[in-house]
Amino acid sequence: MSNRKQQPDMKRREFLTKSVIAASTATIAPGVLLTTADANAATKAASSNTRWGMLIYTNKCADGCSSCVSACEKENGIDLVKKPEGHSDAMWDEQRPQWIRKVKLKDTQTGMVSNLPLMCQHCEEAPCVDVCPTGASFKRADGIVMVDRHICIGCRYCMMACPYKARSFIHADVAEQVVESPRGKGCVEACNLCANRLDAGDGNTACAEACSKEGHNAIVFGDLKDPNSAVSKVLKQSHSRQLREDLKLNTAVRYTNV
Amino acid sequence: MEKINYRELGCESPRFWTGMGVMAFLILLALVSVYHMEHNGHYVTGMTNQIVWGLPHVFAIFLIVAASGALNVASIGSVFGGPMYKPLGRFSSILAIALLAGGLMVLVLDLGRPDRLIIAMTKYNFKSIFAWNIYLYTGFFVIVGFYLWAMIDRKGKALYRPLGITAFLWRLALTTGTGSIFGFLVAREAYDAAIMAPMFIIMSFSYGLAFFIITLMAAYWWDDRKIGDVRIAKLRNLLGVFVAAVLYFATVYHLSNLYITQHHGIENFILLEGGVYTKMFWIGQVLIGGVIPLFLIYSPAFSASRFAVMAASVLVLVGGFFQIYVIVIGGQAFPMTLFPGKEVVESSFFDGMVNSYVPTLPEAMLGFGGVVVAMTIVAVAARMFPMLPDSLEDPDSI
Amino acid sequence: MHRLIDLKRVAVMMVASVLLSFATAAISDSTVVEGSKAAGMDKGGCVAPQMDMRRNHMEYLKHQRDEVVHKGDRSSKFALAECVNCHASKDKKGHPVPVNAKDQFCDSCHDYAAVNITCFQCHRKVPEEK
Amino acid sequence: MSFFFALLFILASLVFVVGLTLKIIQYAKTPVPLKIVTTPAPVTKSGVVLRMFREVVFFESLFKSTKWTWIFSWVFHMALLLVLIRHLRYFIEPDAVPAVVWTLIELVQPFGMYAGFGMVLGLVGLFLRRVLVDRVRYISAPSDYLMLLMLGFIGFSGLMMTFVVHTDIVAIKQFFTFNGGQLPADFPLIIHLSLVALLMLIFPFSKLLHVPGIFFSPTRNQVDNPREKRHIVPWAKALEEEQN
Repeated sequence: MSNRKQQPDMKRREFLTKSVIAASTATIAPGVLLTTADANAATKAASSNTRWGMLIYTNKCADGCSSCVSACEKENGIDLVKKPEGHSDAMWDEQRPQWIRKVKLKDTQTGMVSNLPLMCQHCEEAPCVDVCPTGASFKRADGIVMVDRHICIGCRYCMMACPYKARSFIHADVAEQVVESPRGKGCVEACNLCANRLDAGDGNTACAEACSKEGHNAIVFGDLKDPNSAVSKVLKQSHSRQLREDLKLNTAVRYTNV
Repeated sequence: MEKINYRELGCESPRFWTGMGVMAFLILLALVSVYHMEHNGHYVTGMTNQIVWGLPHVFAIFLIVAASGALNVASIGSVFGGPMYKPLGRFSSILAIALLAGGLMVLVLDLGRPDRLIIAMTKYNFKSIFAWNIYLYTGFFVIVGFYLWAMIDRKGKALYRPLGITAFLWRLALTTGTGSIFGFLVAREAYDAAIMAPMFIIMSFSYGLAFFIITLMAAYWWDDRKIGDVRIAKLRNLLGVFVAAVLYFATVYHLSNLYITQHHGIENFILLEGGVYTKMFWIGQVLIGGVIPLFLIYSPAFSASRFAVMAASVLVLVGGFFQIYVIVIGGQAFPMTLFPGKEVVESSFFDGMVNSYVPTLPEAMLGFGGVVVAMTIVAVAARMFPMLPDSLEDPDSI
Repeated sequence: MHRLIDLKRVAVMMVASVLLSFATAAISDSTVVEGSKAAGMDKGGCVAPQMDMRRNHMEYLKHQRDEVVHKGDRSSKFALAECVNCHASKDKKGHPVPVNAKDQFCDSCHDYAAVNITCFQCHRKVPEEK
Repeated sequence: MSFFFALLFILASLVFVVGLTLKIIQYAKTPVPLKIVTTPAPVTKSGVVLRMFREVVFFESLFKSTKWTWIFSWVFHMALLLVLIRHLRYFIEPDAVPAVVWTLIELVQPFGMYAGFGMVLGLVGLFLRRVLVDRVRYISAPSDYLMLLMLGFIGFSGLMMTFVVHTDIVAIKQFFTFNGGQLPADFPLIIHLSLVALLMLIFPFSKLLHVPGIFFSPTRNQVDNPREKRHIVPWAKALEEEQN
């Protein structure tokens, strides 16, 4: 006999009382009970007193280095996404998800070459959030723009709207995932500034961490609203700018020397 | 004016059932494609992270735009008091409903998670023009449904005009909404233009009327009924005006883009160096969809030819399809300018590159399935309900 | 008339089987999977009473998911990953078995009650090795 | 409680099956001495099958008479059908049927869930019709209201369990498949099951007999060929031969 045909060994009386309790608790809105659940947990909810952001020193970003990209892929399980069998490499290259990418630029006038990592810019006025029909694309209180993939219907309107091409659609089944970064066919996703790490109180993203480990220190991450954070201090001193400033999106990711 | 008798299309004709069989088969193919796409994921399509909207969207937008335009004939009959158009109102309404249903089917079945459609009905973000469109589309079905009822049922006579006006206004709102889907995409140079919305309205007039002429003539051929020359001439002239207007709007759109230095890149791409998109624009949209139909419509050589009207209508649709293809796909193929004054030397995400898009068979079959669904609805409705007048011979006194 | 006799027979069988099942009810065990962490725990080991979990686990998970995704509040004890950690069993070679595999913890009831679970299209189905 | 419900459902099923069978036998034996088909009617047997199909699936004649009643009752019946199919999961073991069947039952679940709303909506419409339309109120008997109310509460309590106060459906399935389940003591479930049992008990004596009855209605199940083929019932034929 398989498991499902077996019976709970609860005694009749216990059963009745518990079911009455269960029914009443279930009716009195599960929320009341749940929020008091685990008081000693280390984590807090995202707050609007914080705005996560980063400054990228384009001149420090090394040519040929891609440790931020591989760190991101490892952290968020993107390296677990495999090409479907028999699919062409060229096509898959255009279809596989990428949260962060290295871009190498050359000034058409002066010929100056620069490198920079490009990812979701976490706009204050995010076009992807505006256009999403279901509200799956949203901005957290702490400024992180992300996708609630439980209610994403896969319409890709946000990808049409994003000025930075920062979003990826999952084009095929994903066999394996990491716990902190669930992922499945048919939804859109993008960089979430390692929200899981921030919620756990880590305070840094995988890409920034990898960059400093490499010794480049091109990415400074932190709370833009905290005047004493490292990122706020360097932003106050260096001349930085937003990509596509003309759109007035007030991005949380800033660059120097672009 | 003599009394008009409406009658269902003759149904015993083997032509009808053969036609239905063929259409059912095509719909089946579309459903198989959907299953294929959903089961494997969108990697089996030509759509990528660069070209995120593909052929299904071209078909869907084409049908949705045409849907609101198909209602035009009914509107002329009831809102603007055109007696020659009034008998065509019922057919015009059912065609509008059918085209919208076909287009929405394609749109919905292309979603990454069509199983979550219920979420699209229960969770709304009212800042999104898409969310508004959901209301505009469902509202269109309801209003045109009532409008149709008011035309058929004697009890609805009092409501006929108010409903006609409501439907007309709603129709305008709907096309504006569809056009705005693109108008709001500030990031992409091809779309960021206020003229998008009115251009979509005039496009809808043209495609909708072309669909109307084709289905009307096909239905009357099917059932051996007669259409008078004057009516054909009226529809032909109307189509001519719309086709010319679409050309005019396309010219204004490109001229105004050329005025803005920032947009020179995209204009250069579409008009001169975009390869397949440039060809589609000049040959597909302008020549096939504009110049040739205008010639067929206005040349005295074809003034008595019904075939020329039919051919012009078909060409308008083909050209319109290309036009939407150029807008939707061409607009995405052109790279977004992220770093003005700089050239992208290297990127793993195809920044600064013209993106290629090769549609695959399943997407094409899904898109075409939408057209077939629309035609099937029209055929079934015209057979089951009194949609078309017995005869459309010209009235004695005009 | 033999149709009525048939009916009578069916009725007798029905009554008999109901009575029989009452007798067997008392000797059965709970639904945890052998070889999982949960199997080694006592009754109060779960995050909520079994009675409650059987009825409301989906509501708890849904509530928790919204708290986490939209508010970044990860303090709730009803986390899917914890269900997986506790309820995934191991096969003979010691490899963890996905909780949604045939006859495993999630599948056994969901398949039995014809309820599709979509959680594991996106979420990890075996405990993460540290 | 489980024991009480077990007995109740055995009794109710017996009454339902036996009662319905007897009724169908009675309907089948009821003499139809004349051709009383409502015209226009099909003149071939396959035409009659098609007509009955349209009648049963689309409620054609109701559609032709009153649109409002048609809308509500059609919505109600179709939703009820989906809901009933959804309930198959409580009575069928997944291993007992081919995998395809089980997959289909799985697929229908979400549709059945939302169909519950359609069902209740249709019933509310039909109830309002009885209350608000003077002519209909005049001819309504208490039993007409009773049926609507009972079905309405069955639907409502079902929706409550689906969306608000969940119950232990695995235990319920074990109960109904004789695997020794104890019925959970949840209030909506008790209401739901009691009313269903009551409905099954009175089904063979109520207006709900229109379910089998529609197939026996001579105005619709006859072929319109009185000239081509003389309609004569056996006893009338015997009588006739006697006279000759």
